[in-house]
Amino acid sequence: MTSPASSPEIQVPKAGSWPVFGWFTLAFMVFAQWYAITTSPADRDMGDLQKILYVHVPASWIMSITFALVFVYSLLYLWKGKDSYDLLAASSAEVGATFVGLTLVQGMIWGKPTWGVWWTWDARLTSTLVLFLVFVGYLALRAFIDEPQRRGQWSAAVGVLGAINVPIVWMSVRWWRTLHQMQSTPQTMEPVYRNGLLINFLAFTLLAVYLIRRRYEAAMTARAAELALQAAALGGG
Amino acid sequence: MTRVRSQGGDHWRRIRAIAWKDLTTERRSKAGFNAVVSLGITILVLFGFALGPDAQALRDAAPGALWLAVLFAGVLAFNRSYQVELDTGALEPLLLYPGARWTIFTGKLLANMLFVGLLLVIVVVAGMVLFAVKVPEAWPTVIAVLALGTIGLVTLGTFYASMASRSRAREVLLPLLLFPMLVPVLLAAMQASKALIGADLMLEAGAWIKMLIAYDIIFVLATHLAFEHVIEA
Amino acid sequence: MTRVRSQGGDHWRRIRAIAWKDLTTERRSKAGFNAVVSLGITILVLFGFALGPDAQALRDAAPGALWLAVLFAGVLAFNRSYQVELDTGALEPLLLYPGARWTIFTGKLLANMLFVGLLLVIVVVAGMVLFAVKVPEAWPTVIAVLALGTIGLVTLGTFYASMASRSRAREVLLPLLLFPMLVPVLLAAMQASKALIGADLMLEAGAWIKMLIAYDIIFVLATHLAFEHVIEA
Amino acid sequence: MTHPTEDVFAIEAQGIARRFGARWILRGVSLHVRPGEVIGLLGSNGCGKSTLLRMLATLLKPTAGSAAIYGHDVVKEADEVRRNIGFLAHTPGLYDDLSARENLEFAAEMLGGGHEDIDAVIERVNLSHVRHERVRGFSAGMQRRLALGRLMLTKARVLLFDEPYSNLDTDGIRLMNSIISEAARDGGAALVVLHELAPAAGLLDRTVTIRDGRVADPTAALLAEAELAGAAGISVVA
Amino acid sequence: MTHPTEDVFAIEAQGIARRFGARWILRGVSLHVRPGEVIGLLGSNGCGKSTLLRMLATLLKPTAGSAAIYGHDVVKEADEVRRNIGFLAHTPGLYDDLSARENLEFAAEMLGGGHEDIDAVIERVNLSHVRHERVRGFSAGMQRRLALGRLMLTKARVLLFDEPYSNLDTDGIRLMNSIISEAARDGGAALVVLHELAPAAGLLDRTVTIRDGRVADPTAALLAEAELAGAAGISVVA
Ligand code: HEM
Ligand SMILES: Nc1ncnc2c1ncn2[C@@H]1O[C@H](COP(=O)(O)OP(=O)(O)OP(=O)(O)O)[C@@H](O)[C@H]1O
Ligand SMILES: Nc1ncnc2c1ncn2[C@@H]1O[C@H](COP(=O)(O)OP(=O)(O)OP(=O)(O)O)[C@@H](O)[C@H]1O
Ligand SMILES: [Mg+2]
Ligand SMILES: [Mg+2]
Repeated sequence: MTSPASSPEIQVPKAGSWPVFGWFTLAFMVFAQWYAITTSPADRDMGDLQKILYVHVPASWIMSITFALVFVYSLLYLWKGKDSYDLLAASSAEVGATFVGLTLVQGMIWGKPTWGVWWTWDARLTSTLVLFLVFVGYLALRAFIDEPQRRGQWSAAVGVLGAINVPIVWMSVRWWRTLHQMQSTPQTMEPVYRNGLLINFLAFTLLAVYLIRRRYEAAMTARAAELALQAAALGGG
Repeated sequence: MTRVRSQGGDHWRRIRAIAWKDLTTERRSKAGFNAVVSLGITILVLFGFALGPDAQALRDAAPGALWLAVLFAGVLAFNRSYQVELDTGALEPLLLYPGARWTIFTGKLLANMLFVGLLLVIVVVAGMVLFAVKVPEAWPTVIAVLALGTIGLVTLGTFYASMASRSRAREVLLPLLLFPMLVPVLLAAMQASKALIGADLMLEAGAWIKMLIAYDIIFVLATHLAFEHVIEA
Repeated sequence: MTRVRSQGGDHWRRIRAIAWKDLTTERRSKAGFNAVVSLGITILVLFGFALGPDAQALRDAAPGALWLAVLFAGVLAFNRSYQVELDTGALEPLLLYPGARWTIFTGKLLANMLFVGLLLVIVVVAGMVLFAVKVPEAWPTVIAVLALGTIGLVTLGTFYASMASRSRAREVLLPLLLFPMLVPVLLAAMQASKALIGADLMLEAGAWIKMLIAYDIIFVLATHLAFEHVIEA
Repeated sequence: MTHPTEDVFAIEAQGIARRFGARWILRGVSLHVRPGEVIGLLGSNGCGKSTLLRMLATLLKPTAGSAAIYGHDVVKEADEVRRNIGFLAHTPGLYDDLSARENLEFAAEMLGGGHEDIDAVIERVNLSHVRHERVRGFSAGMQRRLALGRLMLTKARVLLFDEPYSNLDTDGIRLMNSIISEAARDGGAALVVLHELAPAAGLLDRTVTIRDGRVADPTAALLAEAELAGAAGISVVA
Repeated sequence: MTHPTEDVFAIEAQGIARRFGARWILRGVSLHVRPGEVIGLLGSNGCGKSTLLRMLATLLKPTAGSAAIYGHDVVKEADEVRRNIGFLAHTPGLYDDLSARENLEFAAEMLGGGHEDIDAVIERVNLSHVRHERVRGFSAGMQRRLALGRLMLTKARVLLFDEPYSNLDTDGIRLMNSIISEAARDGGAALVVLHELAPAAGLLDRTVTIRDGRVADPTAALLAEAELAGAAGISVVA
């Protein structure tokens, strides 16, 4: 039998010890949160509200990772054309969009009691929102295209261009803000908070890796099932 | 088929043919350009109503309103540029011509550049009248800013339209993909215009202009490289 | 063909069938609604950038920006509603069904009303967050104003789309026809919203609301009467 | 189906004419089709066959002349005409995002009829296996079959077909022919635009040829038919 | 036109397959067409004929299997394949707002050829009288003729036709047949999708029938042809 033109070989990824990894990640996250919350003193201005920091900042950190992943996998897909890269990029984007969404919501929940408004046109907030919208565009495109090959090619192009735009958005929004008056931004970190934050960075990174991996497994399994169908169709009567 | 071809000449021929065809069909569809221009001005007027009767507030918002009007009106042109291929199934024959595919993109880019450039000129003049903005002293720089902004807008718009127009939700998908990507270009163009109109520090405008140039170069290159993958799929 | 028909029942059946069909195709195109909502929010963000980072200026412009965002995003829905007939030449069979033509219009109107109504709710909530607008005390009246504005917008939009979508320049023509006609409804809705949000004199809002009601009644009736002529041509 | 009175023409066109811009496409076509008849409409590309059908179907207004379906004028009594005609155009005119069955359900609602016949119709046009699939992925012939199914729901008496055989396979052609002859048998009539007589062999009562915007005289029409048969290397079975 | 080496197939498909969503339309079609051959491609509605043509024309990528045009792989050497194939699809794919001549001029520019042949081609497809009119108002058959004219400009060797006779009148059918046989005579080849053999009588070297996503065995194909001829009430002239 000749090999398919688009995907020479599809390796059905095994769940392997990933579920164990998942449980470990969960346990580690609980520990990290507990550690961070108990070791940090109540903030001078914000009181215990400050504890949102430990979900908020790591969540925003995940955003950067996932955007980088979308960029890398999209390029790889355009170059090699392997389905797995497309699905990895898509999985990263989904996880990324979720975390950016979380960052936004947490930030707004945090902002209301701290700043008195849900939203302010601060540089960091605004650029986060714009990047979120770029992610939304990427996912909307995927939703609107049925043909897998076309979906892969197009979303890869959108993913690469979107990622190129990230630093430019960042810069432009900051200039836009700072050229006028500066809004009250969160004060810089004190060491007491730092350890709790670092350990949560690690926990969230593990979580992102886990989620992307499982999402990817699901997508690949679906793809592989289709290919099995192909084998049946070509081989049988 | 033994045919001696000069690669460069061939490319240029194709680019010209595409641009000519797009502009001709656009011109023939009578109301095309006039309608887009009228729409741009209509949007300006709507902004005028929305921002209330305060003259100073209007003047302050003018660069933003101008660019948004061009953006909203221009978006329509991009989809039209592929619509003409899709309405009658002409995209397939187009893809069947042998030769480099990026020339299709360049041709459409040129046509759209002319279209949106003209639109911009008219909307800007109308906007200056409506919002009582004076001709700034640094007007050559303002023109450069406008040109740079147009390049960024048209490049990304033409590129994304090549996908959006072939999807199920063309009208929605194009702005949805395009607008967030254009935030830097909009901000740069608006801020540069603002700085220049307000006879502000040239320094400030300078930084924005540099950014616009970088943005334009990056995206013109990236879209040309990516187009082949996109149009084929 | 001897068939005993209850006129009213038949009309309602047709209206329901059209509305169902429009909503179903819209829902099937998966992210259709989500995409339009995201676009509405994207437009709000663009307004945020255009009107500068100054919080007070933003708050003042909020009602205008909100209505414009709904308008720009909503316009896409209107054209889509006829696009579905035109893409596949389904309009001819539709016109060949015997019976009153205005039911086609009413059906599409209902579907669009639901679509734009939902869009409005979400965009308004997002806008209040982004532009730091507080929930006004007279919120029931604000909701009434929004509803009245939506009726006017959707009625005219659905009507004009029936012509625009069949012209070659559909994407451009619809807003071009629609926006100037909507100026009164937009002004009224914006002023009423502004007055109410600013906890302004109820009197002022009251006058605008009366005007909105008159506008809605006139246009719902007029479009229903005119539709038969428009769709036939 | 009720039987029509026999003294009225199913289709009657009197000097019907149509101009596009400055060009006259039809210059006065007169046509009389009796109930029970199946007429073939011939003519070279661009002679105005589709235009004639669209005028009879009330989709296009004549520039001059008049036409009536069972005595109802196509301009003045358009609604009554629409109750009586079924039109199968070049394009199928289906909703891509509805399934085959949903498309017919919609048609039934718009026609004010029930949903009982739908499954039978789908069975008849041989689309049962894809009844719940969206029309978007249907091939050209499958779409034409579904459009034919919609036509069957209308219970129209006068059927207008614009090149009905294109895209259809042998089985589809057979189906099309049986539907046309059933309609005629029940006191209806059919006007069928075609370029080749072969698929409609044995079906047509007579043919009408359009040439230079008018109905060509019968001898010319006969010659055209002979030429047609000769060109394709076939012999028409009478 | 240069003469190809005779030891390479004009069209060679090896177990080519295509899936849409989860449905397999073609399950492995193998096809060998020698230079000089004209092949008819038969099959019922929705069996995947258009899909096969689109894959050969590089417009659609095969899900599995491979195909080559004069030895050039349709996926890996797409550009070389495009130099060699001409494809006449269901839809004409013309620009409505350009005139007939302008449409061909555009095609000539895109092909890198001169404008000398254009008038001759327009003459040949019998559109001289409307050469400067916009395509928007053209009838279905006129548009198909113009698309055929564009195909003639390409000087392609392998021609793919998807139901070429639909919408064409007798004269058009004759023109189409002469173009197909000329192409084959000059060492090219043609693959013609059709539902009726009549218009192509005397033209085809052999037919291939697709059934259940595969090439049906020759006996089945013969039966299909007989059935086809029988159903339409015609006798095929050998
Ligand atoms: C919608 C609202 C918000 C969004 C979108 C948002 C977004 C972000 C992002 C993207 C980062 C990471 C930046 C980086 O890596 O340099 C961040 C960091 C941070 N955010 Fe927020 N944020 C929001 C609201 C808030 C609020 C209300 C507070 C506290 C009052 C806050 C406090 C912080 C702190 C302390 C950091 C980390 C410290 C730093 O890097 O300077 N954020 N936020
Ligand atoms: N883009 C698509 N998406 C999903 N399904 C498709 C698509 N294109 C074709 N199909 C399916 O593939 C099958 C074959 O379609 P194709 O157009 O090749 O048929 P065909 O043999 O040309 O039929 P016809 O004689 O009716 O033109 C059909 O069942 C159709 O539903
Ligand atoms: N909307 C229109 N605008 C301008 N001209 C038109 C329009 N519709 C049709 N025509 C012209 O009318 C003539 C007849 O067109 P029509 O479609 O009726 O031809 P036809 O007999 O059906 O041809 P075919 O066999 O090719 O389908 C053509 O010359 C065409 O150019
Ligand atoms: Mg016709
Ligand atoms: Mg086909």
